[in-house]
Amino acid sequence: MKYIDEFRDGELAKNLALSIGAEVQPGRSYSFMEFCGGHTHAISRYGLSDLLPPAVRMVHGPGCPVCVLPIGRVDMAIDLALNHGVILCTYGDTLRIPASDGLSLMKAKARGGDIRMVYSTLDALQIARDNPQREVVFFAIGFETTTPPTAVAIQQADKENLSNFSVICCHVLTPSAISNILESPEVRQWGTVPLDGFIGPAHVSTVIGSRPYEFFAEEYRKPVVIAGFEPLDVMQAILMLVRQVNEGRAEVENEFSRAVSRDGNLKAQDRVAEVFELRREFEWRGLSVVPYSALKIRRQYAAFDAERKFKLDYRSVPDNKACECGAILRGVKKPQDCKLFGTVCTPENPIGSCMVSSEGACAAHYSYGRYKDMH
Amino acid sequence: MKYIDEFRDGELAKNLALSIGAEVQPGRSYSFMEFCGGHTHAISRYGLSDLLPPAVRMVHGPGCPVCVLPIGRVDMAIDLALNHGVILCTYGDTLRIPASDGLSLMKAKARGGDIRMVYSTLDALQIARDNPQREVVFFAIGFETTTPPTAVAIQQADKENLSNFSVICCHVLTPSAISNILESPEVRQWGTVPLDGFIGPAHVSTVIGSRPYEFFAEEYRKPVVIAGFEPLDVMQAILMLVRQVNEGRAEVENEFSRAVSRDGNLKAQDRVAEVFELRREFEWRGLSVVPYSALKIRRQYAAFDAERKFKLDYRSVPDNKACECGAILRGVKKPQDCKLFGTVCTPENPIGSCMVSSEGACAAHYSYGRYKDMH
Amino acid sequence: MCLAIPVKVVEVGAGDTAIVDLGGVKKEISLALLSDVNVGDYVILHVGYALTKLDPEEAERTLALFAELNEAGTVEGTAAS
Amino acid sequence: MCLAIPVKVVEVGAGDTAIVDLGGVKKEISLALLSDVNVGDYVILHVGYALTKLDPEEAERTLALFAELNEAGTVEGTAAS
Amino acid sequence: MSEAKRGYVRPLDLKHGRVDLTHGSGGRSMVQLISELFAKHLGNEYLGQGNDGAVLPAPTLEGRAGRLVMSTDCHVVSPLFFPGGDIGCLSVHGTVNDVAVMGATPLYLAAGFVLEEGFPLADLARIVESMAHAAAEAGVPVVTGDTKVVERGKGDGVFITTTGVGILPDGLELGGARARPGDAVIISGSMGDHGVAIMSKRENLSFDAPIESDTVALNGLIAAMLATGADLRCLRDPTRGGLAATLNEIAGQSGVGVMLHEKAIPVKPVVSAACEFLGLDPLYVANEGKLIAICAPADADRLLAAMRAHPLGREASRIGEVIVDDHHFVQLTTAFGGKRIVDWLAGDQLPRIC
Amino acid sequence: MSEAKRGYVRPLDLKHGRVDLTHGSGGRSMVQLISELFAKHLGNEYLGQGNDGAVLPAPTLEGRAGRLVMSTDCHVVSPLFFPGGDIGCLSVHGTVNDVAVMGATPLYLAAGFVLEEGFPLADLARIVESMAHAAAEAGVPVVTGDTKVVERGKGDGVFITTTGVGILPDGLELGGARARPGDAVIISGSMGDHGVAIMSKRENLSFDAPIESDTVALNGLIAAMLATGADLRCLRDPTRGGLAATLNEIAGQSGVGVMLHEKAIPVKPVVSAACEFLGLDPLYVANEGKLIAICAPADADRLLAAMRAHPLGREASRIGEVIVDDHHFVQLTTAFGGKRIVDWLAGDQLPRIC
Ligand code: SF4
Ligand code: SF4
Ligand SMILES: [Mg+2]
Ligand SMILES: [Mg+2]
Ligand SMILES: [Mg+2]
Ligand SMILES: [Mg+2]
Ligand SMILES: [Mg+2]
Ligand SMILES: [Mg+2]
Ligand SMILES: [Mg+2]
Ligand SMILES: [Mg+2]
Ligand SMILES: [Mg+2]
Ligand SMILES: [Mg+2]
Repeated sequence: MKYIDEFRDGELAKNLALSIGAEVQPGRSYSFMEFCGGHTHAISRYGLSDLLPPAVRMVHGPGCPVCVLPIGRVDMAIDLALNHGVILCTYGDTLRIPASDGLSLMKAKARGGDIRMVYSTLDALQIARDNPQREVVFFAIGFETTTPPTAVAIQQADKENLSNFSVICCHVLTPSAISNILESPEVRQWGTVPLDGFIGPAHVSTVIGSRPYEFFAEEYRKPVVIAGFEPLDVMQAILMLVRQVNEGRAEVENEFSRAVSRDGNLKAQDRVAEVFELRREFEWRGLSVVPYSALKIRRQYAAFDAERKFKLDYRSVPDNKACECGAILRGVKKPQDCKLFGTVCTPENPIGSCMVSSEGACAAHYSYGRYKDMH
Repeated sequence: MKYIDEFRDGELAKNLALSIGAEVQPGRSYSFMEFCGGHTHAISRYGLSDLLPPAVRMVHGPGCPVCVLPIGRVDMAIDLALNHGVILCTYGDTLRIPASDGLSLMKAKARGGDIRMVYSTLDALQIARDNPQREVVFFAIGFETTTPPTAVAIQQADKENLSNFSVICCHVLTPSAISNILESPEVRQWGTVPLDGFIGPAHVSTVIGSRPYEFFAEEYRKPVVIAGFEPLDVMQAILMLVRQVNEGRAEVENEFSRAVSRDGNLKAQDRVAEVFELRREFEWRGLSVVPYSALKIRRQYAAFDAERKFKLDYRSVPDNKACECGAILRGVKKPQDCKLFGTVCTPENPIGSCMVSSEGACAAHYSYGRYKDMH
Repeated sequence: MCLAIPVKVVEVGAGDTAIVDLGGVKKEISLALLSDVNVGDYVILHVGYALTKLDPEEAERTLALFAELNEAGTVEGTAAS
Repeated sequence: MCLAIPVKVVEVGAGDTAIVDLGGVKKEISLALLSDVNVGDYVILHVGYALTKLDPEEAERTLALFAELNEAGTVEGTAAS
Repeated sequence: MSEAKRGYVRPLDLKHGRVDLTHGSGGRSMVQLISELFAKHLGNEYLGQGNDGAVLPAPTLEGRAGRLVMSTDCHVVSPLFFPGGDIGCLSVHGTVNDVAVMGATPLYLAAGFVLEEGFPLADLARIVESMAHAAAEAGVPVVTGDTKVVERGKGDGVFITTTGVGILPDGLELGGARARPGDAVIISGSMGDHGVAIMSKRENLSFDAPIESDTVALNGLIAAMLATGADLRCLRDPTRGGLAATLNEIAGQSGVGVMLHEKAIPVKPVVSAACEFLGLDPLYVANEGKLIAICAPADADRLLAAMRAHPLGREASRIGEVIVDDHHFVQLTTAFGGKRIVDWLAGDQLPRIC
Repeated sequence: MSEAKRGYVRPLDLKHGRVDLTHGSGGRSMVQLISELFAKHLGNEYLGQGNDGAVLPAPTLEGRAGRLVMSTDCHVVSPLFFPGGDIGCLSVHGTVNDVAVMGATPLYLAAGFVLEEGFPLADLARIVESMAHAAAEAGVPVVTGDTKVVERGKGDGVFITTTGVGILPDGLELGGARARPGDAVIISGSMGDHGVAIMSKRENLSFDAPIESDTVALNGLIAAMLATGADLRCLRDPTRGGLAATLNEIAGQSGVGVMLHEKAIPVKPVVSAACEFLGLDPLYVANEGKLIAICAPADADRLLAAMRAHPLGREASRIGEVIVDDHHFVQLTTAFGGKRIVDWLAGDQLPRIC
């Protein structure tokens, strides 16, 4: 697979590992947050930590849309499916997120909810066309990467007058989450860790570009490297971060120059701007309520806003008290610090959302890295 | 079972058989038409012909609602189920009636029609209540016995404003059919047999009483005995008919005095009259078009008339040319006179309607009496 | 045609309904077509509706008819041949 | 997050659609978010939509970076311990 | 699964839980369902092997030579729970009986489950318990199994396919083709109980009948019958299509006719009554705990006596005889004194109004 | 049914006909379906017996003592027809393989069909023909069967449950609990072909991949492997849950760990690509014509050579070894150079976006 296999080359990995090892300064330690679950996944899936020197510590961030989706939002979707008789379309990732009353979308489906996995918003639109007598609701989750396809779908539904189609918008914003980690008042409650830099998600930046990170780099004096999701990309980003730290720089660098520009995809940004506007605040699982951290559907497209159409009220539901997802998402704790990890909380019976997506810090550690605690 | 078992007593049967044998006059033959399929069934089911003297010949009449239902009417029901998306409710008897294009309601169900067997019009009403968003059509067949329950259902739907309920009315009238056999112009086409008397259906008369038969008895000089459906009832009726013939009488006698009066059930008649009116003509399978031989729904209840509601046109469909149902229903031929009987036409693959209901002359002979032709 | 059976009314309910019994089998039916039905009555049941009451005396009378010996009562064999 | 892959455009269709290929697997995708896509281009595909084009020269450059030998290139064992 | 991994999993919620698609996915949820539900109730040394199939001792007949008998049945009964039983015990009885009527000793059962997404785990547990009880009572263990989950609307709660294996001693030949004119036709008890019990619980027929399904394993009764040494031609359980279908089948296979005597055929009054209500004939209604025996006439009385001495054959009755008939008809002399054909069922056995 | 009665019935309409409820009712329609479709294609001397089960010659091993092996699987695949196969041949292969991986020679199959009202008879005929072909190729006859029809909306076209019986010579002991540290882990070919072929035809995933299911009967390959005399510990076919689930199962049963080497695991490029599209891992994707062999290390090369000499094992590969591990983890050294756990699948294998 062109542009994939080359970036998974084990021989080059050895070379990069040597470079990193050579750059790391004796006695110094490096803590980098990979904001995005995709990087978490790559690190676990390819066993990257085995290749990194002990001085480099990778901290998993909150960049997994499934992990940060609060219970109350899943409850909304379940309510629509079970009590409003809608066809609820959703990406496969959300099906197992634990919600209230021991339910999940998968279990709500077993209880009779008409819940259908889709691969794309295009599929959800098609379901709406095919079922004119039914209400079809798309449960939209995701960061900036996944938002433009939702915008396209809403505009297309508008164009076609697909009045039975609507969207529960749960799209969230990467920069707000990073700010929150660095400065929100909750940091005091959860504590904080010294982070020496960030790996920024390449796919978010294909849309928003690298520019939005320039603020952090300057304001908080943290280096940021936007990196692809193949293992060599991640290693190269780490090498670039180590170099910035060593050199005292705090810049935005772009490892994924093959597809990320400073400005991103302006067409996609336009469509998002046409359909969505900032929410005043949004609850993130683990991060609590974060101001201006998510999008909502503009009044102009209100007819496609399931929250308005079905008069859904958001009800915040507290996480399980023992769950340390909040601290883990902020990088303050590790999965194995949670008392429930691997005993009560497992991928089959996730308690917190970090155990749901294979990109979640807890799930990734359970599925790919658990042996390290054991041996 | 009280009032059932006593009327199936084999010892009394022997006695009655002796009586009939004793009454039958040497050299004379007696042809009686049992109008009703119920009697046909009893004769076959209990092996009555083995108990009758050879001089008594029983001729099967057209009194089986399934057998006389023309293909075009079943086509209507199938059309509603397959092309109008209705829930079609029907008595179990109609499911296997052959219709156009090799279909039947059973096969239309296999092709996706939502066709549900009901035991009573009450069940059809309940299905309409339970599915307010669906059109529910009851496929109403039957003679005078079965008509009042349909009337009740329509009035009940009216009372409850069950606007998704309607009826395809195929209710037909016994006296018209008998008149037709005795005098219609088609008699010439089909030929006729000398009938010495009729056994009248008891259950029809629980509703309409015995009075409507007085006309025939007088007009055509044919004795009529209204009889129950247990085998002893049938034998007793035969005895009574033999006696009338012997004595040159042509009266209406009532063997089923335990439940039939001269006037019948006036309340039931009233409800029928409120809801239904005479059709100018109706096609009977085998009898062709018979004037004033069926009922239609009055204008007052037009909202519950599926023919009006769905703008259904009746399209007459000719029977298979080789099928002798017409002649058999008139008593001119016997099932075994039909070339298709037992070879191409069997209860699994009925060609004509007489092979569908186990009360049909062909089916009864196939299932219960076939061995007599073989041995 | 018109499968109908005599059943015994064992309970008269609200809204023109009754519970009937036949040989231990119970079923709810409609009395919409018949008035003055009482527990203990036998009615003729068709497609869930009572069509008429059954008159026990007439039933006895009919049964008695069946048992009437014909004149040739002692002659055998003519009937069942 | 945001599973996305580089795929090759093998056909540009009507209505903002294209057929893409990855290792012999073909799929129809939407080009609603991207202009000027031509057959032969590589695009980054996410949930059925092309998000951006991939620049082959930049990809080569990045790959070249990986291969750059560090100064301690001949020293073994520090990295993989 | 080893203890080390089992510790991670919370127990199945057998009270409120439902089958979902993960229970059929080949992952830990499936393993859990199998271990906490199926293995728990049905467990035995063979089922516990945990491999792709069960390794079983080769059947022996105390030195006599024998053959294998194998039979399979899919069980799709609705409702799943009915008076006198449920799909669980039914699926054991049905296959044990099919093996036993071949003259074989049923030894092992395999069970395959197709579960519908949404099916309550509590109901599933009841069904599996009932299977376990039936298997234990019949003395035939469930040695291997399989579970699949289908999406809601693509199944009907649960379907169970059971397959039985048994051993048949050489020299014992039973089969539908072996009936000869003159043979006695015997049934082990009343006809139609199962079918009527099921219909009494069908939503759309709502009637109330004090009748239970006769579902039961007949291998004990059959062993007692074989022990008489009577010259048996054929045993068969009259399930779908009832006595009528089964005898027509045998008549066709053997190229003979059958003459039955209605008076000799036991039918419970309540079954007769339910059939009157619905316009059905009890001879076509299914049984799940009865058998038909075709036997040399000289041995019929001895066989009948042995059957009546067994709790499951108390009402056994000689109901007719095999006759010569080129058309292979099953006929019946009615209680009323006439004769008629008891033909194959045409179409489905549906309640009628006329 | 005798000729006398058969004459009455018009042949099944295999072109336009559909399954309806009468085909499951125990009457003549059912008999017709069985004789004109099932018996016609699958027919053999055992299936033709027409009794409640099949009487089968007792398995022999040329004088050696042996044990029975029995295995059952329900097949509910969707779509029913997929590149490289269909539910018919799959249901034969699946059970033949489950018996064969026990080390047994598969001898007999039973097949139970649950048909949904409305299913086209033409499709059913294709499926049964395909079963017949698969059974003939594997040399394992379908000796007994059953058919039930469920109402539209209570099934999914057709489900097929097959049960296999085989004979296992005494002395040959294979099983998931017999892996020992040091043993070699071998697979017979590429992983994930079946699952990807199926997914490529799922409506909601519409992608187009030039890949066929690997569905095939492995008894021939296994016979060749056994003939080497290699010290085999365990054979298993990595079906649902793929290589990952199967090895986790074995690790748990044997109380060992497994270390795999990603580079040695053959995965077809198109399978890798499809998995990239869907966010899946090929190690969790189902196979229907591959096996895992755990073998004493000394014999691994010999075994591998024999496998590669067989048409179904040409791409056989030694992919890892059994290790000591109290946690019974399956681990993988990645092609990239790191190490990770290959855990049980959690939940269902669902396409992901993140
Ligand atoms: S292991 Fe589970 S409960 Fe603990 S932090 Fe992770 S998700 Fe929350
Ligand atoms: S046998 Fe069939 S075709 Fe012939 S008259 Fe009877 S119903 Fe008609
Ligand atoms: Mg297997
Ligand atoms: Mg069987
Ligand atoms: Mg059976
Ligand atoms: Mg299995
Ligand atoms: Mg269902
Ligand atoms: Mg049987
Ligand atoms: Mg199996
Ligand atoms: Mg298997
Ligand atoms: Mg069977
Ligand atoms: Mg379906």
